[in-house]
Amino acid sequence: MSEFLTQYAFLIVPIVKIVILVLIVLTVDAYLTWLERKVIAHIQARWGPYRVGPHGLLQPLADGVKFILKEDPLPANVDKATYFIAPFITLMLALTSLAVIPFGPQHFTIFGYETHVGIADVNISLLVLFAITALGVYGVALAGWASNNKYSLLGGLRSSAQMISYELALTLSVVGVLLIACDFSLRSIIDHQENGNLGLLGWNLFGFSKDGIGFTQIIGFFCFFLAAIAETNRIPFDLPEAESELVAGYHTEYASMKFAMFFIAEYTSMITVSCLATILFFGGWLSPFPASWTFTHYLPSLLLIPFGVWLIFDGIRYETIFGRILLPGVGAVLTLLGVALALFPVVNEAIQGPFWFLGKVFAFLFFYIWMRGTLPRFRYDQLMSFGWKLLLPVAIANVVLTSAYILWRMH
Amino acid sequence: MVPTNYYLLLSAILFGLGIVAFVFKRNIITIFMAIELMLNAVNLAFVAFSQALGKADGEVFVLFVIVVAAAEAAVGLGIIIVTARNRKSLNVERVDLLKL
Amino acid sequence: MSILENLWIILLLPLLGSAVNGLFGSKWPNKAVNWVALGSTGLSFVCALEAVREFVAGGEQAFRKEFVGWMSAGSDFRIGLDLQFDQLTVVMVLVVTGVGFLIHIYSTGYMAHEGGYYRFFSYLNLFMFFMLTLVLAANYVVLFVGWEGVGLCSYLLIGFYFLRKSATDAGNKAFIVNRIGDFGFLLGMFLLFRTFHTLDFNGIFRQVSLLPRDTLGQFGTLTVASLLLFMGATGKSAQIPLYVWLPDAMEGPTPVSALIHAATMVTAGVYVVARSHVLYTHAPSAMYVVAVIGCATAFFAATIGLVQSDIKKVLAYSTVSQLGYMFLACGVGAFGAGIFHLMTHAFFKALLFLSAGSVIHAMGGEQDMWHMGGLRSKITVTYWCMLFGTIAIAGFPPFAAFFSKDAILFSAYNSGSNGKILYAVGLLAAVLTSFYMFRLIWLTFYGEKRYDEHRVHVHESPQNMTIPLMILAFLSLTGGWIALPALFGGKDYFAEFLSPIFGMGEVAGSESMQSLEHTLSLVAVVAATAGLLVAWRMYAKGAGRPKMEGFYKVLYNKYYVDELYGALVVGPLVWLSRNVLWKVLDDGVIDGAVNGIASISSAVGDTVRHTQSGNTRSYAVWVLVGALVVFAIIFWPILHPALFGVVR
Amino acid sequence: MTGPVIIFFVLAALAVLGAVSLILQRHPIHSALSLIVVMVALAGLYLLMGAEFVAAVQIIVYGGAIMVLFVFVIMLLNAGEEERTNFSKLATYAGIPLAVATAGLIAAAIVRSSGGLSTAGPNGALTSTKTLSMLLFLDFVYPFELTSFLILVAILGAIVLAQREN
Repeated sequence: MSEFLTQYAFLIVPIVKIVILVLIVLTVDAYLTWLERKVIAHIQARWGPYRVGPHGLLQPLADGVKFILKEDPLPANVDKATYFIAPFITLMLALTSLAVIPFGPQHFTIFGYETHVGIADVNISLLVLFAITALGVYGVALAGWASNNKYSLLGGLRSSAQMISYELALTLSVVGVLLIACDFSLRSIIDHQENGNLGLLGWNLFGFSKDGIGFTQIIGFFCFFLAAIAETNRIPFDLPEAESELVAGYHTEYASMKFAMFFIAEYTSMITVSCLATILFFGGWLSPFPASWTFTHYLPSLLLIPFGVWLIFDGIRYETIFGRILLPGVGAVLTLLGVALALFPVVNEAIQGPFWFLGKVFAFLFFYIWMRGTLPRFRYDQLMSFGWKLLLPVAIANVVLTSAYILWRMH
Repeated sequence: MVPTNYYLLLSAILFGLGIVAFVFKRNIITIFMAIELMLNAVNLAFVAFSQALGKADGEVFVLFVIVVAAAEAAVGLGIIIVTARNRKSLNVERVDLLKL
Repeated sequence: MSILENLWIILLLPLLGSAVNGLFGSKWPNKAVNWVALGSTGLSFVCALEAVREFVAGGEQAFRKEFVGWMSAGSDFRIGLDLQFDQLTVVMVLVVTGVGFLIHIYSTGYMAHEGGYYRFFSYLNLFMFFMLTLVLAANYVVLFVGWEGVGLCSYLLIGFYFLRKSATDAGNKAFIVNRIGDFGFLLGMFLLFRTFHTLDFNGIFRQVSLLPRDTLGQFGTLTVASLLLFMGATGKSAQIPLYVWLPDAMEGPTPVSALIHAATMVTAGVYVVARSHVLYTHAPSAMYVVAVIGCATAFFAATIGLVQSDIKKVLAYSTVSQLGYMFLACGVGAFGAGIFHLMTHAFFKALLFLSAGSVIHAMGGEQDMWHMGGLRSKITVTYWCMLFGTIAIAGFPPFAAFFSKDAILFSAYNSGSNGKILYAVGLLAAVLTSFYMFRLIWLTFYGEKRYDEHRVHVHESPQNMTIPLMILAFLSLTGGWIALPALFGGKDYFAEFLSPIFGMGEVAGSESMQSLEHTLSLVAVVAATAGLLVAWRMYAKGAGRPKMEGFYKVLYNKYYVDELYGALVVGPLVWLSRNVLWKVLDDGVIDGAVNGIASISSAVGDTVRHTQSGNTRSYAVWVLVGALVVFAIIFWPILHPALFGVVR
Repeated sequence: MTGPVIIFFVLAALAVLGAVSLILQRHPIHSALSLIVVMVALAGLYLLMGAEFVAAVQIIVYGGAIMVLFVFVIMLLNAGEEERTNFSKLATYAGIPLAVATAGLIAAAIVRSSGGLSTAGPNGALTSTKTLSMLLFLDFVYPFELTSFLILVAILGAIVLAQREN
């Protein structure tokens, strides 16, 4: 048995990792929707989902069931093959892009197969990522075209134009980072940002570093983030699916599971982009504090325990019975987890990287939602001129500045 | 180890298919794609050679080819758009006057 | 710097003047044009004098220099801009520049009221340039350049009043007739080159002098070459049969007639014959032909001159006949005498023409002598100059022509078996000459007025016209005295001066010859007097215009030679050109070829155009074919075993 | 039959199929999709040979930009199925043989002339992006600059062509 495992570990382990990752990501997507609703609701002084489960925590579940159970009508004379392929392409690409993202620093060995946190560790992972993102257009464009509906077509056209336009800015904004890191591998980009006691100043965002070759990438970051939002068709760049103008844009004609695929893909790509931003500009899993401040390693516990405790006390006074049972339970689990971390340093050390990583990603996701709650939508021409006339030049300027500075430092 | 010849033969086949497409498609855009296909075949040969000879020059040439292809696509598609506007048809056999 | 070392200056000055006047003169006032024209000619005259001084100072060594290489082909064909300077050249250059300068001065007065003033002087200077090229040339090609150049200038100047059809016609006639002569000249040059592999004077003459002489009546290469050259000479110097252009050439302004058609250009033929005397002396038959033609022309032209009513025509025919004298001289081997007469003739004929010009100027453009008369009192200076010229040409001592003509006749008399005949004809011509010249005098200056006083206001010409006249009159009086001692047993300085070139003629200073010469000159004088008396008898008491009949009419119409040529040569030529060259050759062959090519290509295109269907897919296939061929060519070396393998 | 060879054949088959379907498909969009498949397959082959940067560029530029442009234009012009006209007799009859002949010629040339190459073929050694960039920016810098001019010209040309005259 074991030798079988050792023999085919190179096959088994990745598969297992993939399955796990996909499950996690899907769950996160689901609860991202919940979070989004909640946040926006509160921004708009509403309660948001409240009925299904305590604080509407089971709402995603209900949505999922609804998606599955809904009828899936096929519009008249659509281009069948394309119509079916499009959502798959979108979802597949969205998920694939996660494959190259490293979530933690650790390397560990299972059945003699040496692996790490994350699916694949390619040494051109950034390029791969961009490649996949580049292909992402087709899903949208084809969906829009295939479903034989003028609104969809317009949505498709818009999105393809938009994506091409912003891809340039996206790619160029990263060049600064590449110039500093001299490597396409995300992992080594992160490592390059580790500058011991400099802490968060060592991140590309601020661009301090031991060897002095580094330049603040704030400009690059903003270009990147804006372009990324456009790439993911999120507000304020969600013209492909502008309800007020195009019903629902390219996925007007899609229902139930196919629609869900687009939906999931969108949120997944949000996650991907957030991860990317984290890695490129915010030092990935690196702690913002100087390495010497070891006490900061207890931050997870310090967050978990109070939250857990609060959850317990808050949950006891919940309306429904179910709530009164569930919430304190969760609270207790979190509290115990925090305590455990505090007690077992090994686990604590192991958790540090993923903790910071996920923390930063969460922050970005929250920012996404926040923007959606805040900003109005661009007009199409504004969108284009913004992409071509502002983002692109600024990104180029960033490249020039960075390279000039680095040259100056090297000589 | 895959022998270089495999790659070269594949590129030859693709090139031939490209030619066939180039001659037999009537839609201007598709003909354009045929050209791209041929370019790709050539690129494959380039990379194969450069790998076989252990020199990276071939790959640099591939980059150049891609750049040129991009430029070509930009201009060509522009032309196609104009043609389609004026001729109301994408069929090359219907566009047989030496003026737009 | 010595002029001799830079002979080209003498050439260049007139060319410069011509260029300047021709390019900018149109905007300038006449004065400026005068300055340029006279300045350039005058300077070149001065340079010529200086060159002569150096030449004499240098012990009269013939100077020769190639200034710039021109063209070369094959092994031995090398032509450079070679100029030379020897005794013969001295005479010619002085005559050309000197007389030329005087005539320039004269022209400033004569042409003052004409249009195209700058054009006239530009042409005139250009002529000077070419004429000097001609006389300075050291090989036949450069000489030919000058030869053609003066032809061109003569054409331009004859047709100076190009609004008059007669003028342009005369110009064309001169040009075309000269072409015939030039054709012969060219052939002669080719033959010479083919024989001697050089066209350089010295080169040819050195080789020729080694060859044996042809005997009389034998036509060897030398003879043929000489005759061909002489054909050119007849053209340029208006000898039978090509003299017809010269009388018509009088259409040009009178100074032109004086300079080109009397003094300088027409003597070019004589110059060439004299220059190539080595050839001629080796070709007696050619010499004989020259002598005969010269003699014939002298007499023939004189007869025509007898009855002409146009004052310039008379002078024109007299020119022809005088040229005949010169050729006669050359023909009988007295080249020195020929050149001598050339010089004196240049003086008095220029004088006569200019005086005639002055008369015409006075008469307000009237040229018919029958409308003149009694001008003596009105234009005294002109009258005296004219009289000097007439006496000179008539050959009364001590005027110039007496000596030169005397020398010619003398050497003609002494030349071979037929010498007596030549002499007799020459003498007759002399009689006629003095007759028609004095006829001219009487008709013009004596008798009652035959013009309307109220229309024509007769007036003496301005100074800038009369002064050159006087100078020339002086020259035509004294021009011959250089040979004076020869008459009294002394030696002929002129002949001696030229002897390095021609060698002393057979004129030995023996007693018998001495006496013979005296008698002959006496006879000449008597003959001239006879002509004078006859003229006095007929015209002194002003006779009216005679009626046209019989021989008079024939003479008046110049023996109908022009009509003859018209019928024999021009007519057929025109017919041939129109009906064969134009209708058949041009329309049929040439145009046919062109149109044929056009139709062929259109037919080809008609068939080929089907490949250009405009169908992109077809084009694609063509591209494919091309690619296939290219691949085949590129891959052939590695492929053909493979293909054969497939085949096998 | 080692791993790489299997992968090669899979990808090669994919590429050829894509090319064939590019020819057979009647609708431009489908042809475009087939072509994308070919390109992705080729990218895979590049990776297999170890030319990872080229592979990435292949997908990013060809797949992500050029082909998107094609699809975009197809949508813009709303191109329908192509009509199979046969006005060109030449293409109809001479096309196939000539194409086959050309391909065959090249193939034959390759087969014959492979002596010079290492028959072992690409050893999958990675061409590091550094090497590539060194070549590109040192040895081939002038061609590189020229291409930039080319791009500029292309952009201008495209704009001039595509703008509606008014």
